[in-house]
Amino acid sequence: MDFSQFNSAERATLNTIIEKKQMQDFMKLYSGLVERCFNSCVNDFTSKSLGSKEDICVQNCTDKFLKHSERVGARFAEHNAEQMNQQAKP
Amino acid sequence: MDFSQFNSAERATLNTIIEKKQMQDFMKLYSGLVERCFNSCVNDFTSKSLGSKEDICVQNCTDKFLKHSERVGARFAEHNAEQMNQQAKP
Amino acid sequence: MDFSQFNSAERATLNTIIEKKQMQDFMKLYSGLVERCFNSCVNDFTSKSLGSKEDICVQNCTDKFLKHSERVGARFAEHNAEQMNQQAKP
Amino acid sequence: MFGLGGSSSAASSGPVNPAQIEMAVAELDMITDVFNRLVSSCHAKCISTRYSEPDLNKGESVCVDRCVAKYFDVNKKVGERLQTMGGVAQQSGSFGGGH
Amino acid sequence: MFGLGGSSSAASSGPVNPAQIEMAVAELDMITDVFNRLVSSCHAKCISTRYSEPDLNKGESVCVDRCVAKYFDVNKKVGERLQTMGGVAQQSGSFGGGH
Amino acid sequence: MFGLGGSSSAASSGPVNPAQIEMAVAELDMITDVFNRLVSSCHAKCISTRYSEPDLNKGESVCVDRCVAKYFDVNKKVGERLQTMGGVAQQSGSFGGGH
Repeated sequence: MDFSQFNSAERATLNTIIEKKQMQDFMKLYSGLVERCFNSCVNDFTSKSLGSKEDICVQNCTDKFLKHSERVGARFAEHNAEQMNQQAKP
Repeated sequence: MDFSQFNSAERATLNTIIEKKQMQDFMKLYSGLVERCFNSCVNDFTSKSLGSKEDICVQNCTDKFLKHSERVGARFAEHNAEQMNQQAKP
Repeated sequence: MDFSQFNSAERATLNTIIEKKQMQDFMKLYSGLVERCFNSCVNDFTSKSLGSKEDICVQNCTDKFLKHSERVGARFAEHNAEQMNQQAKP
Repeated sequence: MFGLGGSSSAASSGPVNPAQIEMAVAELDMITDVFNRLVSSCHAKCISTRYSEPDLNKGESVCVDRCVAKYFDVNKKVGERLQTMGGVAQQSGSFGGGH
Repeated sequence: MFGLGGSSSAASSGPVNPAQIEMAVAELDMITDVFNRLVSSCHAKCISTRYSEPDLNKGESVCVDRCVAKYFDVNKKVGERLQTMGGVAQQSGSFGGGH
Repeated sequence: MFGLGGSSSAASSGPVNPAQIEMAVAELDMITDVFNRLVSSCHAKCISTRYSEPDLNKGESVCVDRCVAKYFDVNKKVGERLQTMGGVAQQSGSFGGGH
């Protein structure tokens, strides 16, 4: 996203929108993680509470997903930057 | 959702929004059910019309999903209420 | 969609909305195709670049999906028209 | 079934009625949503994911046609079911006719 | 957990505060999203897709109740995890308390 | 590829141009959508769901890096394909260049 094309009023508007979107993204990440780790880790419905193995699985699943997502984010930024330079060349 | 925090004008606005959302939710439930029960029940494409076994399967799939969704709704409300009380304790 | 029920100002507004939606639909089709064909065709991560077999698979997957989507579109329009006539009968 | 536009004729000139526009846009979104689900369901049922050739072969084409027909059948069946059960139990919102 | 409405009492009359409305709508959307995911996860875990009868049998009903309970447990666990890790690494936006 | 912001320089003061804002928001939504699909595809390809440890091991990390690279390749390939076929048959809307 190249922000130089916007004037200061537009940048202020965009920042408010981006902040709201980051909140929504965080909530989607949260509910997505709950669904993903529940589906992967919880398979025993003979009791109402989380078993210790399930508990560890949910923690590892959450940590691993966040680290995975962070690493993809880094590579994503690098590739995008690479393409921006290729386009910028005359 | 605790509505006491809104004045009457806000409640009116919210009610209109909620009504529209319930309409949309109903349509999503409808198209979701069609997709879910089609995928589960229809596997024979040697003819253009629904076989009797497929027909029964679609009806049971629809009924079962609605009853399932209703039961989850009841447990969901109970659990939410439980958490609200835990927070309300000083 | 029966447009006779709208006056010219409404039709103009609707056309702008429809144009924006078609742009969004095209972007969703694009990112949906990338995800679908990547998941189906790319399974070897011993190298960073696309193998020739994977490359052909991605092209066939893209072409096939577009032709599939086109055929479903034709049948979809026919069925919808059929239902419209059935309703129009007094 | 999917595109139940009303057919009352409106004056060709006059102001924009936002409620009418909103209803039309909601209906468009629903038709698009149903179409996308239909495309993906029939792709899963009819198209082999070996992707050995770019075109639909005979078998796939016939399967797609029948798949769309049966999808419409299921759509009608589920619609009737929902109406007989007076809409979903916990849905209090009224849902007007077939529109 | 899912419906953390504030409980400050507001004057019953007065203008509409758009920010308040927006927050309430966002919370409603989140609750609906969580509910839909819960319904689909517990359907996959508890309901057999042979669909031989229209009602939930004993085993399915008991499974659904336990499934909802365990889903809430996982929701709490993941929430704690996210808070200890100060929110996701690349999320710079501040996320106010549990609301 | 994914974030093709224009680079015309605008006066730093002046009114808000809603069309510009809308375009920027649409582009942001698209980048977020692509990123989420990339995260989920590479998770499915590279991460074992036994979840025996909290960190990415060596093999998973190398796989993720290659997976992102190949995803960008496929994105380019599909983009070229769509352009040669003049956009999807039933899409009449024009789709401006790479922006």
